[in-house]
Amino acid sequence: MARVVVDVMLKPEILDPQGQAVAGALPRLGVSDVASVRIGRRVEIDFSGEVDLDKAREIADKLLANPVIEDYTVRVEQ
Amino acid sequence: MARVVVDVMLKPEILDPQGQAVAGALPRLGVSDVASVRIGRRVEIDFSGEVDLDKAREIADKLLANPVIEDYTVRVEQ
Amino acid sequence: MKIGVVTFPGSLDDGDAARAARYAGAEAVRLWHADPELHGVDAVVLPGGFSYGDYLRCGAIARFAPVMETIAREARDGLPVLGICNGFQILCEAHLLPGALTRNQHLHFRNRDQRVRIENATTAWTGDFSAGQEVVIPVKNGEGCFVGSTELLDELEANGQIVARYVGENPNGSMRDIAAIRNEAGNVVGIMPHPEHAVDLLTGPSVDGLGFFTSVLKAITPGRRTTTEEVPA
Amino acid sequence: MTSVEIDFDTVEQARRTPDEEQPFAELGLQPDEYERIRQILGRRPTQSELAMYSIMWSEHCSYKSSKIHLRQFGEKKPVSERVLAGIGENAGVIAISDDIAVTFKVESHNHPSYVEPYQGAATGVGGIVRDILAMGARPVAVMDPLRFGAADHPDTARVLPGVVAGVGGYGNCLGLPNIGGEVVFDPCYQGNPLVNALCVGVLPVDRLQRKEADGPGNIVVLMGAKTGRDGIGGVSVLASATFDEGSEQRRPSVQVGDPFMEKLLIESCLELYAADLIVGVQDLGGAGLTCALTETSASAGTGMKVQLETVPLREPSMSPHEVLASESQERMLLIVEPSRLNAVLGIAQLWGVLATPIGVVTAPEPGEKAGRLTITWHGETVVDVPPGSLVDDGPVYARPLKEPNDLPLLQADRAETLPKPADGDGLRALLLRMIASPNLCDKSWVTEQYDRYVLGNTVLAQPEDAGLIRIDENSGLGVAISLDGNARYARLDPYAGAQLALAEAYRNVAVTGANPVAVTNCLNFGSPEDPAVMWQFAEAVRGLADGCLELGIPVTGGNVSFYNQTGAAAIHPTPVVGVLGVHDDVAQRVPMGFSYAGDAVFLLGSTRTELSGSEWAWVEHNHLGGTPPQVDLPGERRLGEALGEAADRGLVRSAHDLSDGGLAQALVESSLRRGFGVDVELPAEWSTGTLPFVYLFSESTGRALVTVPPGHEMAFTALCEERQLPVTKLGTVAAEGAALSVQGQFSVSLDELREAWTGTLPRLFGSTISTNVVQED
Ligand SMILES: Nc1ncnc2c1ncn2[C@@H]1O[C@H](COP(=O)(O)OP(=O)(O)O)[C@@H](O)[C@H]1O
Ligand SMILES: [Mg+2]
Repeated sequence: MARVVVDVMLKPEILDPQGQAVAGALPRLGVSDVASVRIGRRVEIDFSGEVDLDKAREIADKLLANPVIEDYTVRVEQ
Repeated sequence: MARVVVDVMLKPEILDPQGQAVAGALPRLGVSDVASVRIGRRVEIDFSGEVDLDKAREIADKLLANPVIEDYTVRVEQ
Repeated sequence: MKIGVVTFPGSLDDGDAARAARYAGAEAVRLWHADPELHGVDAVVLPGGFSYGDYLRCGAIARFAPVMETIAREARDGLPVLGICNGFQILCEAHLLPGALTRNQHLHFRNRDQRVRIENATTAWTGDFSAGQEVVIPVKNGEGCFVGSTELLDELEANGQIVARYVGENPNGSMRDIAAIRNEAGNVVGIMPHPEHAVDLLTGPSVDGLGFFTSVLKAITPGRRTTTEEVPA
Repeated sequence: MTSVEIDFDTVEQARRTPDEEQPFAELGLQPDEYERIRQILGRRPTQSELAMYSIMWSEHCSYKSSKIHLRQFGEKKPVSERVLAGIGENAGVIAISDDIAVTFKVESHNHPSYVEPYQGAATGVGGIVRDILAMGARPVAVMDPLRFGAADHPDTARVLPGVVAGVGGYGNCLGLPNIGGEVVFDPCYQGNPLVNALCVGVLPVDRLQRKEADGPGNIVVLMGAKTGRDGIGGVSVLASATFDEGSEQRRPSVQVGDPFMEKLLIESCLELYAADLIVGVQDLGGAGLTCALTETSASAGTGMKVQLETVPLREPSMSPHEVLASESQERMLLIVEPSRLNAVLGIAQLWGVLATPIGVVTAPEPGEKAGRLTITWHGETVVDVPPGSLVDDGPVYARPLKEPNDLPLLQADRAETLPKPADGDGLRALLLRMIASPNLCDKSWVTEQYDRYVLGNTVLAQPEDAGLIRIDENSGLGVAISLDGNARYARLDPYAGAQLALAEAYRNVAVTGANPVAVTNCLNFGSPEDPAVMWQFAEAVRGLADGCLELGIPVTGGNVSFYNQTGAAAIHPTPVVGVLGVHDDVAQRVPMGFSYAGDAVFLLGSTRTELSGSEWAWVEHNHLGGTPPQVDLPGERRLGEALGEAADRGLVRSAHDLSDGGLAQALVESSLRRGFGVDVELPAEWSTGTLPFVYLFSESTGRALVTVPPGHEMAFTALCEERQLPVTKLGTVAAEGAALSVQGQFSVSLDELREAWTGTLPRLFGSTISTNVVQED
């Protein structure tokens, strides 16, 4: 079994209301030195046989991320 | 500026309907050798000064993850 | 009798909860998330909505509001607390109720009139029902799927902590069809469907929701919660 | 500051370098338009000014192609004392009692919703809500007329679920009940879905807000979200790449919405209004700050001095023209007296919303009629313009009009000649196919994703004919709204098509017992540069204006969306019309469903053989041709008045309007609503050959299906006859769980009907994940 991890994050120029909300809540936990929080998705894909990185890239591009607003990275997990 | 990444995933025993839905859509992309897909959150925390890993762990534990259903890992990004 | 209704930034059904409390004969008192004071209320409702946008996890941020600290303390002392939908999520996040509420299995927000069976009529909020009674109350949520370990679920069953279950189609995939649970003492109840939207036939599918609010009025001892400086003359 | 350090264009630089080439064409400006700008300014525009003119003079903001036609809404306006604000304001405002007013408007967000269905639809809702908020009103409900390509096309499986989730995601999170809308499928929308959104709000009459930036010395405050690079180029073809060839990063024209921020913005604005703390307010939507700054100052005849670098930015590297063009969501512009500034900032802070003074209102120079808008960026002047020149002096076109070449042939190809079923078995099978077809089937899969209960004032919502909300808990005063449009009718005859949309919305409001009083509209068309499209547009506007005059209800606002086409193929002309009615006591509302066995069932209005453009012709024969059903506005008026009086007198138990799918569809919907069967006998003159089919499926207008409790039949028929309203007794409501039976023809159990009616959308869209990229077939 082999795992591919796809990280999908909003492009840097796109508003991230989730991250903003978390950043806004930090002072109440006594945290004041955080400059920014961004929240995205982490997707773990377990292949039953060999890892197929090209396939994983296609899945990321077509299904997991919307390239209009999101960037993604695909990597094999060790 | 220094970045800490917190990955939050549902515990293995908790059902992940989103991951299942993605897995269910894969055959339409011609992918048949994926055993499972799990979807979680990736949180990027940028500290304005030094990275404070303990603080990050506390944020993860109290706010970013719900320990009843989720596991998390915290690491400094290179 | 005063029922407090908390407004967090992003609370939406707070006005409806206050209206339901009034219909039941109580005085509704609006509580503000940033104010730790409970202003002498006899019971508290955490209303539905999307507190703080529900962006991270539903209820995760609201749990840290100043008012929640007071509510958590008083709840341990017996203050009746009802969390509806988002309020239920907040109660779980604050560990005042066990388990967690997760994304609906079908991944959609769902709003429909739902048949629900009251399983436990001994809580502060369900005394006016009888166990086994079926009622119709709207559900409307995107993350209403209750989950917990098998041990937890067994324990909830054994202790009579399952307060209500969905009848017919389960609207969100909730384990063991759980629609509402209570804490061990029975003063804190979390419910996914919205009783405050079933208090008037003009605007709701039934008046079955009113029972939650009338129940609590019978369960509370007037004045018990007033702090010294607020004792009425 | 020495000029060496400046990497942005300034007025001074523009004076020094009059011949610098500017990318006006890339920004969508014509050479003569660019020349006009140079004339107005007496020099070349700066980069920021050019950006501002190009946006404000774009079709979307200037209405340059539609203006000369839209004037008819004013010229042919029926007299109404209710209208407190009309066309030209952010939204029309209608008094519904001595002290309460409502405001409503519908807008489009079509193109963004094709690119990113979720966010496109979500920000569409957010935008219209801010328009309503800007009038001083608390938003209280939303509606969403939607059009998609063929239901079984793979790209519809990408677009529809995203759009629906986006409408719900934003509206639900704002706490606004969704009380109605439309879901229509047609291949003409394949590459160009229509996402229209309506919002309705309520305000005390004396709290109506103005957008005028009055009072020199007053402070200009920007409130809400930080400004980012999102949406630049959303309105015009402005893309930062054309300014900055070096770092050619394509900026997205889709914005991401933050409904939580909008909710906070709503609450803080309402507190500001209640405390009477502001002089003026304007929402930021298309064209962002550019539009808000110029419209508020131009409408007051004042000027402004704005320090643009004080605008809180999400991305510090933004240049001034980007700040001015950004369409970041969830922002409002306030005009505040200096003595009130602290109070205003305090309220914003209470709700955790940013509020920043960015400038000051200025008086016109002595001898000048209007002030100037000057904008500086770190001390350098980057904009110095007469604001009126952006708002009012944009180009106006009388574009060529030409009836589409294919129209005569299309109209000659009538559906009335198509083969029709002539026996009961055939009718029964047809009925089951029709109610399962995508346009006629149950829409719960969509509408269950919307919160209808929040705020506790929803008296009627989908699938009822109109949404009805209670406005005043004490008196029971409420408003009903319906939005309708039939693009096939409009394709066959745009003048009649617009009137038919109006008639249907009017009827839908009337059947609930409400009194229709005002109209809004969203005109979705292809390219105005195509004379055939422009003709369709002109005809539709003329039809709507004439229709409103005849019905006595004014158009109070609306929106035009052009360029809805894929390549050379335009969508069918799609005028979507919204009618708002007043209900004096919502407790007297009339729902659509049968609810008592034994009630008499009546059909009001006349049935003719009208099948062209019908749902039957489309579903069974894939046919579109002929001329649409006859428009009878006086008949609609009589029907509305009769229903209103019958409701007041408590003579009717239910009423349901007839439209797509005709009588057959109405019978099924009224039966399934509460699970009561119905026994129908067709009138003798309609009982032979293919006539039963025609009676059941014709789409003649001006009709409604009504049930009357025993004992009221005489009073009811007398009331109709007094008004010369044709009334036909069809039969009686049968028992709960019984069947729908048409005597001598067929009978179908409610279970079988329900299965056919409810199965379609879950089957098509039940699987929840689809790809993100556009799917061709
Ligand atoms: N089809 C129409 N019918 C009537 N009024 C319209 C129509 N289209 C636009 N308007 C009016 O023109 C004005 C400007 O429209 P728009 O630019 O959409 O407003 P906003 O800037 O508030 O979004 C508004 O008052 C609007 O009501
Ligand atoms: Mg506006």
